[in-house]
Amino acid sequence: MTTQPVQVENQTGPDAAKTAMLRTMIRIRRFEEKLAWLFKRGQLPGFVHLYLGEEAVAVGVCAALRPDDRITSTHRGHGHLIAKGASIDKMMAELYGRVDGYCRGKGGSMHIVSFELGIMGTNGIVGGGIPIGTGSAWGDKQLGRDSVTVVFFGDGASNQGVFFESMNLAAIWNLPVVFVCENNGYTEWTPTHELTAGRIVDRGTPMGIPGEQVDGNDVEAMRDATARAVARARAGGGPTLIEARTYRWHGHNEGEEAFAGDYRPQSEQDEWRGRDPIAAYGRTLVEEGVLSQADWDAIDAEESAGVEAAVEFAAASPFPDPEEALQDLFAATPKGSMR
Amino acid sequence: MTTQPVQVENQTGPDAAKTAMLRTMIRIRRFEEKLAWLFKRGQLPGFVHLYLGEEAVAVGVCAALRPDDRITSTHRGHGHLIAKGASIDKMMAELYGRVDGYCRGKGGSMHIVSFELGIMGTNGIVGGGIPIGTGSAWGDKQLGRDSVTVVFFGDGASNQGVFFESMNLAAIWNLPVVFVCENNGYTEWTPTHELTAGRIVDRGTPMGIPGEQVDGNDVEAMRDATARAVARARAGGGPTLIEARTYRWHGHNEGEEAFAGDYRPQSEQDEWRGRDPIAAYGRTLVEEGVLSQADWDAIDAEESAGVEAAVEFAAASPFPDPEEALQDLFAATPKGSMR
Amino acid sequence: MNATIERPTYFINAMKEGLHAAMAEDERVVVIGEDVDRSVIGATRGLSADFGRDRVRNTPISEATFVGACVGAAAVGLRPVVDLMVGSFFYVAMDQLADQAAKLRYMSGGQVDLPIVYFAATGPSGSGAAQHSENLHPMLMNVAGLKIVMPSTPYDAKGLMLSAIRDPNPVVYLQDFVLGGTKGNVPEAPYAIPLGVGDIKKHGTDVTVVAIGATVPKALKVARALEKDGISVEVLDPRTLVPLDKGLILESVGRTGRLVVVDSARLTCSAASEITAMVVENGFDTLKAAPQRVAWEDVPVPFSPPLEKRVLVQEPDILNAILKTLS
Amino acid sequence: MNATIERPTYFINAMKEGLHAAMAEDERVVVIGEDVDRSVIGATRGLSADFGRDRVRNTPISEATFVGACVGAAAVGLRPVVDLMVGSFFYVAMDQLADQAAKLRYMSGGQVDLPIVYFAATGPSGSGAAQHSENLHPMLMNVAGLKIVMPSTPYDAKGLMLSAIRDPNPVVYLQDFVLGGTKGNVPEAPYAIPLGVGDIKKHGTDVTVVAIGATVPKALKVARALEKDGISVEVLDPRTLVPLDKGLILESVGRTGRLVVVDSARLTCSAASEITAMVVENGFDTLKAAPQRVAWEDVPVPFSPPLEKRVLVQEPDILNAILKTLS
Ligand SMILES: Cc1ncc(C[n+]2csc(CCOP(=O)(O)OP(=O)(O)O)c2C)c(N)n1
Ligand SMILES: Cc1ncc(C[n+]2csc(CCOP(=O)(O)OP(=O)(O)O)c2C)c(N)n1
Ligand SMILES: [Mg+2]
Ligand SMILES: [Mg+2]
Repeated sequence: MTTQPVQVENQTGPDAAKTAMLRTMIRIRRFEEKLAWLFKRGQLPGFVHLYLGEEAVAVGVCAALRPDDRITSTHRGHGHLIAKGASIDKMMAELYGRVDGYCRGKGGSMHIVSFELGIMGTNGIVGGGIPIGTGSAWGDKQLGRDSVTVVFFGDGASNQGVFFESMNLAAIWNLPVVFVCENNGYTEWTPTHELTAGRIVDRGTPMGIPGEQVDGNDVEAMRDATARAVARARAGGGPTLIEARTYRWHGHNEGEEAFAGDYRPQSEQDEWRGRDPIAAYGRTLVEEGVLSQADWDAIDAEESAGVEAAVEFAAASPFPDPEEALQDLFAATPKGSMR
Repeated sequence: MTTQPVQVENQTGPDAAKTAMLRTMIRIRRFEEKLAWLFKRGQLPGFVHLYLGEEAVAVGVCAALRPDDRITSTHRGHGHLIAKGASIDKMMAELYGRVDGYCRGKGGSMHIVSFELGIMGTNGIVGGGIPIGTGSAWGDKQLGRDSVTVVFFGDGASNQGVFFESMNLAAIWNLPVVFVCENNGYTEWTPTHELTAGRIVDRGTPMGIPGEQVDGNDVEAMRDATARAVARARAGGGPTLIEARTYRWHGHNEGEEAFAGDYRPQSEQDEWRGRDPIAAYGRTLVEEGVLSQADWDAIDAEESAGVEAAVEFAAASPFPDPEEALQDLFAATPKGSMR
Repeated sequence: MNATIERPTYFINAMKEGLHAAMAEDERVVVIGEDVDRSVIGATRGLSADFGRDRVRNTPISEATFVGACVGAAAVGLRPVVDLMVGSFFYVAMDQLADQAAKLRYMSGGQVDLPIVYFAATGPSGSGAAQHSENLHPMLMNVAGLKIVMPSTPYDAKGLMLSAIRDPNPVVYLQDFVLGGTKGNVPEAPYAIPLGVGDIKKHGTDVTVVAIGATVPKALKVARALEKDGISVEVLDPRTLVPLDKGLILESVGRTGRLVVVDSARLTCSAASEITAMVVENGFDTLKAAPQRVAWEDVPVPFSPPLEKRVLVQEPDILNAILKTLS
Repeated sequence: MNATIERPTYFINAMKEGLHAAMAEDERVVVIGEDVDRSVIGATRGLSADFGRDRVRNTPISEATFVGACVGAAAVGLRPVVDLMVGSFFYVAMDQLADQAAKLRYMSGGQVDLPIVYFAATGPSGSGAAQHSENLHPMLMNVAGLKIVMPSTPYDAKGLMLSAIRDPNPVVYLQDFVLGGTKGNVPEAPYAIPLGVGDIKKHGTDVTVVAIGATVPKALKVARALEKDGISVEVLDPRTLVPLDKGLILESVGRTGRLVVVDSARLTCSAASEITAMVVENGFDTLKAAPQRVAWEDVPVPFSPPLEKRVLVQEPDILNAILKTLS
């Protein structure tokens, strides 16, 4: 079973929310570390792109969202999903290709979807989710709801045409969408600045879309910037672009050592590891008296246990019946008219 | 036969160049008027998009180019081609679908190509030529030439993703390309501002691409802005974006009256017709003493005659043999190695 | 299946009637596309007067994005109908169409319905030249996850439009360009023609001609001419290519023993190839002669009228193919 | 046609050797693509060390633009080779590939050569899931104007790469993902295998199996197993799908009288459908039994291993199809 956030004793309101953010970051961290471990042992089919080091982005962003808000995600999407409330049991089962996974094993890491949680899908195509999230924002607005969609994408994706097209559409239709670019400094194995002209945060400026560069390793800064953008969007103020500066600790994909070689200076890696968003936030919360070191340790232990439980859950789940492969292509019958 | 620019008596240097620009604008004007006439009479197969009223853009831009510079063009491309030196005989023959056309009748209005003149093609896909022109700039640079490519496109095309992608590629590879957006205020029948967020000229700014807004009805302003951009590109300074503000006198396509209705205020149309780039420039040249009214009239008469001759040339040219339809798909044999 | 009512209606207006009915019965149906308010081809012309600018929205020229935006919008409950204007423009949006819209439901394990209709005028229009004459149904048939509708009569155009919009899946609705201005009887009241059900447009006993889109009227003309020579041609219009009414086709060929497939697309990997292969695989023993495909030459569509004519399907091509199966 | 030399070489390295030879013989050959310097799949790995960063260029993730840029670059004399990395990513660039690169020469009346090679690792790779497992050769075969190469052995991979780069036309070179790590003998010196010439990988007399890409080794395995049962299977690898060696296929079926076509693509409108239709149209009288197609189920490729297995072509599927033609 997934560990549900257990409240630190006597916490309420803002303190509980802070603890919850720390807990979610830890959950992502332990989940991803486990995936790395499993991948090395050949337990995970397909590709895996890990989010380690970038946890504060997803958690900060999703802390500013309501359950009925939505996200679209990327190939590096596990963190986004966990932050948006996904069950790590069902995620792990999906990554194992089992029938209890979110997509009954059809999707895998790059196509995890949970519509009921507002998770419109990770995506195997770089930039592929940007129009889709722009569209869910449009759909919600058109249907009279006040939900907001956050579109996550990387610095590499910021060079795909659909990013600009979607910003333009969001601007002219005044859509409730927040574009969150996770700039981790690399597009696969190439430094971003070799491929990407200028500052990404400025790319919406000509279209009148406000941009904000945020320290992506500072979970509260991410939450606050997102909260501003979401409030604006919900109030009918249109789209915002947030550029979160962060860094991935692991390779582009697990197993890249086979060919990628040294493409990031050790000093750079060390520097960013020194800026661990979880360690920093934990320390802050202890200093602020929000929780004790013992609380922090307990949370970590709980989350570690939760990840082990998720592995057990996944391993115990059967593979889908092969004939399921032929299902789900089309929804069966037209539902007829609304009235 | 195409009328070759006949020199006004005693003209040299700059004056001759000015007269040549006036002449080329007039040639485009008379050519396009003839097309409108022919289209109404059912003489032209397919679609026709006319350039009437926008002549100063193409002529100003191409006046700043060398013969070995290149252009990519659009669905509204006749003006660009004539300005780049295309024979109106061969153009008219192509529009008639005849064997003496530039593409032996295979291309038509939206696919006229003359590689030897550096005309990389008009294009039926809005935005389609933008990557191609970015690529010819790259090819020339890579092959050690100092040719520059001008990419023509409309305000509507500025919402296609390839525009942004191409600007980014041109910026990071520092390519000798000049992006010339012809903003005529309309994307088909919709005012540009309803579809296009912000100012187009600013769209390259975040990528470090300088932008300049120019009066597209002022041929010398267009020539000068282009000359600056071309000089910069040729010297290795990279891409520039020029936004030419202009207006099309005719419909989006000939025959639109059938469905388009009134979509442009009469006052707006009158205003822009009052700003006729040819009349204005002719007056200026007469005032400057570059030519006399009689010279101007003579040029106009020559060009009108040239267009009539082009129609005769086209009408006299035979249709291609139907079996030619099966040729030209692939070049025959590999040319083997370079050495 | 054909209307007996006397109400001659243009194909393009029949489409519009289907669209109008769908918008009237379900307010979640919205129409977007470039200049859909004025509508160069015509299927959406005037809809904004009845349903407002909020439900009939002009888009920027950003096909990839507005095709993809409909995936997100449909997932949250909207029922977008998208006018792509010209079939060739699907290329610009191919990832969002083939890799996102077509796959999201399947990849998600069936979590969501994606009721979207993508329509366009497709195929040659008379010197539209290479980039405005494409018919993409063969490639889209290979995608899986897109239903594909390609009607040949105004009657079918209306009924299939309503079904396409009511369908909970992404449907590509292809209006063969040259059919837009053809006329046929169309009942005024809304009616739905189910997707996946073909229609025999003319019964016959000697040879089955499966014809698609604009080739149907051509095939019918040839069939009627051959009647005088005592040759009885059955003309079968699948109407939807996905799902394909394989049963009807096999049943017909089972009766006639001869097959000609006429497609308005380049030959290689065409729907003609698919239907031919499907029939020989499943009905080989019923075939009395080699089946024949009639389709475009394998080149882009050229501009000049005599060249275009050489490349596209002409009535004599259909005639010769029929005669070949009978010789 | 096969090498007799003993020099076991990985498929992916054979591709690289072809690429290396082409770059060495013609300095206008340049390689671009995302991370081509490090090369996740491997065909371009290390080339920058020999030819410099100017001729081996990493691109931004802007497939439409860099695919299209090669059209302009080739038109002015460059010979670009483009690594699209994964076949599915062609969707993103489909307009520039199918509507520009494929058509420009034809539309211009043959004014220009466009020597471009677009290559990618394609097809399933083992739980790559829906958006990383596509094989686009069926749709690209329908386009006209693109040559399509899909080798099955390291020997062919090298020789066809050199020919593809020397060819004055846009060539799509598809490396079936799962073949990358297979080994075979490859001569060290450069050699070219002409486009449009198929290869009989195993001679046989009872049935012709036309197999494509990664299905060739599968078909060979089945063929060898059947040998023991006294069934003589001919395995024919077209190697290039455009141009297709129709003569060789028809000649083989003419001898065996039986046809199975195995394709690593969804069945509908696949190359298997095309080849089947082509054979029945031209060689109907030589057929002793219904031809059989073996291809993927018509769904996106699912992630979970047992689901993926269910959808893709397995050896028993090939075996059963062969037996069906013999029963
Ligand atoms: C259209 C497309 N092109 C290329 C790829 C291969 N690819 C996967 S992730 C990636 C890099 C993405 O970089 P970025 O957007 O910065 O995200 P990050 O991996 O750094 O989180 C690439 C090139 C892809 N999946 N889709
Ligand atoms: C990809 C694509 N989408 C749509 C069209 C249809 N179309 C042709 S011209 C045009 C408007 C172009 O507007 P703009 O770029 O401003 O050029 P203008 O016609 O004003 O010169 C449109 C939508 C097309 N040809 N290609
Ligand atoms: Mg990155
Ligand atoms: Mg315009």
